[in-house]
Amino acid sequence: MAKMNMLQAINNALDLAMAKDDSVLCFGEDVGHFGGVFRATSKLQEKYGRERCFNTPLTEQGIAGFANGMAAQGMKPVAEIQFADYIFPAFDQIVNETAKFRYRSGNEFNVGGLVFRTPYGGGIAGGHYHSQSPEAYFAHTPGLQVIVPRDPYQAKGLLLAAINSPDPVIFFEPKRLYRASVGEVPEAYYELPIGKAEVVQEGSDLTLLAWGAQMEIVQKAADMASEKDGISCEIIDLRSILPWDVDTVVESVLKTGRLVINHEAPLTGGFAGEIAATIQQQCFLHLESPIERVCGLDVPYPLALEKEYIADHLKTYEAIVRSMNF
Amino acid sequence: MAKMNMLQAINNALDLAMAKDDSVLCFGEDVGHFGGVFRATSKLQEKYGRERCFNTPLTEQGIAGFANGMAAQGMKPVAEIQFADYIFPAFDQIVNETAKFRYRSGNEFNVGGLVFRTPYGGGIAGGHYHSQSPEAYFAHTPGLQVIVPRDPYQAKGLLLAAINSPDPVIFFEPKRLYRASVGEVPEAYYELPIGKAEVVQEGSDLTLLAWGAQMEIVQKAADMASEKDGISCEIIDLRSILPWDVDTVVESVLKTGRLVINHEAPLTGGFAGEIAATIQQQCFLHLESPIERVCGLDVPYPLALEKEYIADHLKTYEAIVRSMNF
Amino acid sequence: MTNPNNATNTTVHSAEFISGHALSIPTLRLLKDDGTLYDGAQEPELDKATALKMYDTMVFTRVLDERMLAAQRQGRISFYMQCLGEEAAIVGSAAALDDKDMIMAQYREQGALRYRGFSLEQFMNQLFSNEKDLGKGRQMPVHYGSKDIYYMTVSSPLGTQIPQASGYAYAQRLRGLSNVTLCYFGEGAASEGDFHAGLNMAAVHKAPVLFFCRNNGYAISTPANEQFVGDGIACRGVGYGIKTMRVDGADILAVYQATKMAREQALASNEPILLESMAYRLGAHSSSDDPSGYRSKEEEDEWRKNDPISRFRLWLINKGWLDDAADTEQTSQLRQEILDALKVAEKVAKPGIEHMITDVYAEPTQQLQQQLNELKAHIKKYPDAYPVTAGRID
Amino acid sequence: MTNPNNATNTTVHSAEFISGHALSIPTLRLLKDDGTLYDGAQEPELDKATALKMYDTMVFTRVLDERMLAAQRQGRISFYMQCLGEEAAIVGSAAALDDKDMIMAQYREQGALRYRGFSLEQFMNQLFSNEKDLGKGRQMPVHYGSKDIYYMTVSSPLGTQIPQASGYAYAQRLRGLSNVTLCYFGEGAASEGDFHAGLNMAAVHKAPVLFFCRNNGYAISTPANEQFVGDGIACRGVGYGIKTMRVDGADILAVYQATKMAREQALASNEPILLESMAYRLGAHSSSDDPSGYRSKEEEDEWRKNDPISRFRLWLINKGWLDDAADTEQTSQLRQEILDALKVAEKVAKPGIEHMITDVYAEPTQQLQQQLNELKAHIKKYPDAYPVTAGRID
Ligand SMILES: Cc1ncc(C[n+]2csc(CCOP(=O)(O)OP(=O)(O)O)c2C)c(N)n1
Ligand SMILES: Cc1ncc(C[n+]2csc(CCOP(=O)(O)OP(=O)(O)O)c2C)c(N)n1
Ligand SMILES: [Mg+2]
Ligand SMILES: [Mg+2]
Repeated sequence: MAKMNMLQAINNALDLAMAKDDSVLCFGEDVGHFGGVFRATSKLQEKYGRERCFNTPLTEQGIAGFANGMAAQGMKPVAEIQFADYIFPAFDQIVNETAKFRYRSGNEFNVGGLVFRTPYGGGIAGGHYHSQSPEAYFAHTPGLQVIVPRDPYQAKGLLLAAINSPDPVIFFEPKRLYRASVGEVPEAYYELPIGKAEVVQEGSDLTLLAWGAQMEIVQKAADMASEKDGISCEIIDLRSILPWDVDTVVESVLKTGRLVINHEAPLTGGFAGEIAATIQQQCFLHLESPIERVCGLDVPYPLALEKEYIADHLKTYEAIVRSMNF
Repeated sequence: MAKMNMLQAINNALDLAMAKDDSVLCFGEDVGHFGGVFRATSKLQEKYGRERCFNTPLTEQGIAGFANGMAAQGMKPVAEIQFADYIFPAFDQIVNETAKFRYRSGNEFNVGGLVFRTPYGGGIAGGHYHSQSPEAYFAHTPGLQVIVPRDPYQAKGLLLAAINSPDPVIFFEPKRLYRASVGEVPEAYYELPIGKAEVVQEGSDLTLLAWGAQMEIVQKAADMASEKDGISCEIIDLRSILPWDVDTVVESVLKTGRLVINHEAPLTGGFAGEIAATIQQQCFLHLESPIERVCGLDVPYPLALEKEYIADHLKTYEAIVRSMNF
Repeated sequence: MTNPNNATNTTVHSAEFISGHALSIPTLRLLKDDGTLYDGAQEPELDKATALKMYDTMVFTRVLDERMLAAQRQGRISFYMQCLGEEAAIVGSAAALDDKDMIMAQYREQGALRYRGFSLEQFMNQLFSNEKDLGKGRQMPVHYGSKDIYYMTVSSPLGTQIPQASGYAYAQRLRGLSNVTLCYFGEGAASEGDFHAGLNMAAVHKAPVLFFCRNNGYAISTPANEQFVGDGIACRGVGYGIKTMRVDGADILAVYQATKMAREQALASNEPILLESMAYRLGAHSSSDDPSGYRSKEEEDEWRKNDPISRFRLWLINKGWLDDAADTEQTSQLRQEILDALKVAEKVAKPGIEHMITDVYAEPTQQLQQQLNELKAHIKKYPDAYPVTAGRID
Repeated sequence: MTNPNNATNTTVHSAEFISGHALSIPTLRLLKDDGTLYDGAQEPELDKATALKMYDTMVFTRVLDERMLAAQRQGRISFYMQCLGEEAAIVGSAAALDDKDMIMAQYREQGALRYRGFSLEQFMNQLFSNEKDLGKGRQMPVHYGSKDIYYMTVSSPLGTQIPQASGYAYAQRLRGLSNVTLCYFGEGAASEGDFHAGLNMAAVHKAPVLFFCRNNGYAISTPANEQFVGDGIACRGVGYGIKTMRVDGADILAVYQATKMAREQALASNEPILLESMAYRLGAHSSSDDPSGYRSKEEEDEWRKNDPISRFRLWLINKGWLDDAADTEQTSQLRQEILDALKVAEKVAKPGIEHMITDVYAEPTQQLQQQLNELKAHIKKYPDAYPVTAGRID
């Protein structure tokens, strides 16, 4: 075990994957010598050479297309999109190509092994072009796996699983936690399961669901509800947005009868909608109150009013209380 | 009044808009002399000249970028994306630019007047690149208006409203109905309201919600339920996906206590999730059964198995019965 | 002063524009219309067997196209796209490759598939989306692909294969393979952002890819002069620092020669090459299109004279490699074979319902499995509504 | 034979590549380092008032950059980007325009704003995202914009303004305006697909837009030679059939001259022009960047000698238009003004909570109004948690 922040855990995962398998490559804007604007690929070029870790020209659609071709050849490209806000020029390559590669060819070709890593989320005074949480756009796309880790341990294990997955993965990294989240991480290779949620705190009154950087926030809200009102929250980290672990959530809600979902992205069309729709259907007779969604407002991510915009612990706490008092 | 099919109604709307206002322009791939691959812009170049109706080079991101710039200058560009499946190269221009133009500039600049028209949906043996229904991708994007008409009358009135809207619009045209849907359409200029759903059939037992080409299908299912089981469905055409008319749906569900939503796009992350999440919250104590979603499967739109894939009237009928018998 | 801007470092002191047409690129042509070589033209090295295989492949393409367009008109298949007028461009370039060079096509390159050995049955199974289709009946007709013959499955979105080809070729180089990737695309598709991204990345990262632009004058109804203003597509090569050649796409010897040279150069120095084929899309864009609305019969007739097959045929006859009568006989035999194969393929069952969910992921997810189960139960309840699959559900 | 492929129609009979560097583009430079003109160089027409305004604007940019980078270091603003080394490129081009020509910038072009009359207060309000910011505090520092002075609000996603500029200019032409659009972007941004789309569309549709590429050697840490292989960005002009000029971006007279000519040409014949400015990004990419990790101090020092301001300053002094002492005095006064303005702006309140939802649409939707109401109620309940807005809710 070693103490690592999330960037170090990611860097460590990439390092292990590249050491283990020659076909793993890392590239993206400023990813090479510089190690990426957040330094997630630090020292990898030094260690594995310019052909396996390199800068690309400034073109996200090119990066994604290049990665698709490389993966189709059998390589395992780990492509970085500098900010999730800049993944949209690559949207066609990801949604029409990456996601459909295996299906459209009848399994003649596939791009398993391909991972897009990209920092997402707000809370860093980034305004609407350095703060977006676009996971829902990808979650509507069969063929992709979408993952969001919450801490260094999760980031390393899930990233290694992503690189080893036979299916392409979008790996969203909560940049607010890059340096802020520090924890014990095994130094050796390990994987955590894709498609499995994790119950991070058991509870009996209400299920509280989130992912990524919001896990901290819902934990804080749960603590507040516990201290102030004696409410016992069961907290679930969804971890995989696609495919998502319906069973774990259903099981919890069957027990608690209440569900509050929190995410950073705007409410309308966000992934909380999918979860709420599924859960109301599967747990209809067990729900004691409406499923609550605590999300970003339906506006582009603001700057000066960021604090007001965020789905913070107070808003979450209020939703918990509302749900309990329904 | 004149009998028109949907293409004629759209062509007529464009013609009226261009005649009325010099700043309205139509362009896109093959839109000029040829009149578009579906002939929606037929004769417009002849009538209004090559500068107001023209072919563009084959680049959706270029078309969208060009349209953004033009609209920012004060023009009203009506840009055609040849198939909705090919809108993704323009995703960045639409989601990061069009949608945020007014907000990010504090209203110094805006792209109101901009309309993206694009044929969407399946049922035409088009496989996964000529059949997609991508409305949910855009519905998660504050700043856009998203509209889907169900017949020629609606198409004309909503398209004219879109061109006249102070906000940018994505206008999805159900290509399966282009020639198949025929109806009486007023020859003069008229607009239908954006953001308002329409109750197309009153009923008391269950609310049935859809949009675009699926309206036919849910009508058929409702007829079947009425004939076979005496079930009275209230049918709503959502028409605007963003912003959507929560009040009309809530009002209906408060009355019927049951809701079945149908859309063509895959289930997971589709817009039915948003609707179900909102309605379970607002109508919690009035729901007599879980909200049902009848949607495409979570796979790329297939070809040989298209019939099996589609959210057809039989699947919808089954959901109605399931909901009633819950 | 160093020059970090990565550009020419000469200075002038009076302002002048570089013309937008400063570079004018000639077209390589070896064969005259009468099947003889131009003065000074050198014949590429080509043995008889290869030359005849090239010829047979062109003829196969031509006859298949005729037959299948007719089948589309009869409502037997839903859609079709011909190669008419561009057969030499496709077959000549495919023939210049190694069997393990990857081919990434747009959609109009059936000749390359055939040259690689895609069987008549394989063509038919794809066109009829039956259960024997390698693509499992999931894509529209002409979206062929086969791993065995290194032919990437065609995807409709235009231009997407261009940066993919760069990535594929980069991977080939890293693996130490002596293979290139050949990437076909139209002059229309070259307007997509992916073209720019793909060529630039290949140049910067030294990927041995041959970018083969089929400039055939039209993108559906849009003529080339509404697609771009520059000197064709070839002149863009210099914008990426990529070696470039323009070639008469109706002259199979020229295409073969240019592609051979390009392949050697690409492998020798790990670099991409841009080739532009100048030919004419003689047929409609697709079976859904009618060109009479956007171009004249005179224009078409003019170009019909420029037939790539007859030009090569004359060369083969001149060489004494082809017998006129035997060839005619062989072609009519081929027609019959195609008809027979068509009749077989159209009777083959459609893919089973389980293939609704296979290949979305390597293994179907639990949700997909559940969606399939529900679908099966539904079909069993309404078998008449789903005749293609109803009888075959366990 | 007609040529529908829209390209040169000459034929050759022997295969040869066009080199990827077949076109070599020189750089226009008029001013020597000592502020005198090169032999044969012609001075652009420039009156004293304009020349001094240009100079003042460069100095303003330089001093503002110094001061605001320091303010960022002190934690007073969150982010900043300097123009260091490229002041002549920006001010020289902006000065060559008409006041109503639209400017679409990348982010490093504060000189153009200033030249158009953006006030010190306006700069400060944006940098502090306060309630007087024209952008209502919604974007990060340096994302300026103002309708009044025809300066499109900056947007972070790179390259998106390029096809937008083409569309804007097309609209200008249709309206019969005698105005062009000037579009700035970096050599890094020129790798985006939007660059390709924007230039090609402008050429095809005859939009009077000046594409002004700032080739400053770096895109964050990525040097130009890992960004492209061709001869800079200028050589791409020929790929689109666009007239092109390359200019020394540290020579304000050359930039002014080139831009003036480009503007005239664009309006005279309704066509886009490509300009490439060769200069060096002397500072860090942004306040978040430290270039010492990716380039040497020697390289920087070498380029520091090539200072655009001092070159122009010497020319002005040679002309007798600038007084050394008065200028120094004026600059130190400017420093004080900036500091004063900064102190004012940082005390101005943030935008009110209602601006959370304004401008998403022309009118807030019912849903947004409801979200705002709930938010206000929430803030009232927890005023301590939202100090910026809590005290100001009705
Ligand atoms: C991204 C995208 N946009 C639009 C289309 C529709 N489309 C199919 S083929 C075609 C024209 C292609 O022309 P070109 O590249 O010149 O190839 P050609 O058909 O002439 O061989 C168009 C517009 C598409 N398939 N993909
Ligand atoms: C689409 C997109 N991708 C990535 C970024 C992140 N980014 C901001 S500036 C920059 C470098 C730009 O370099 P260049 O265009 O050369 O301009 P310069 O900074 O040198 O003026 C990058 C990669 C972005 N803003 N937008
Ligand atoms: Mg073409
Ligand atoms: Mg730069």
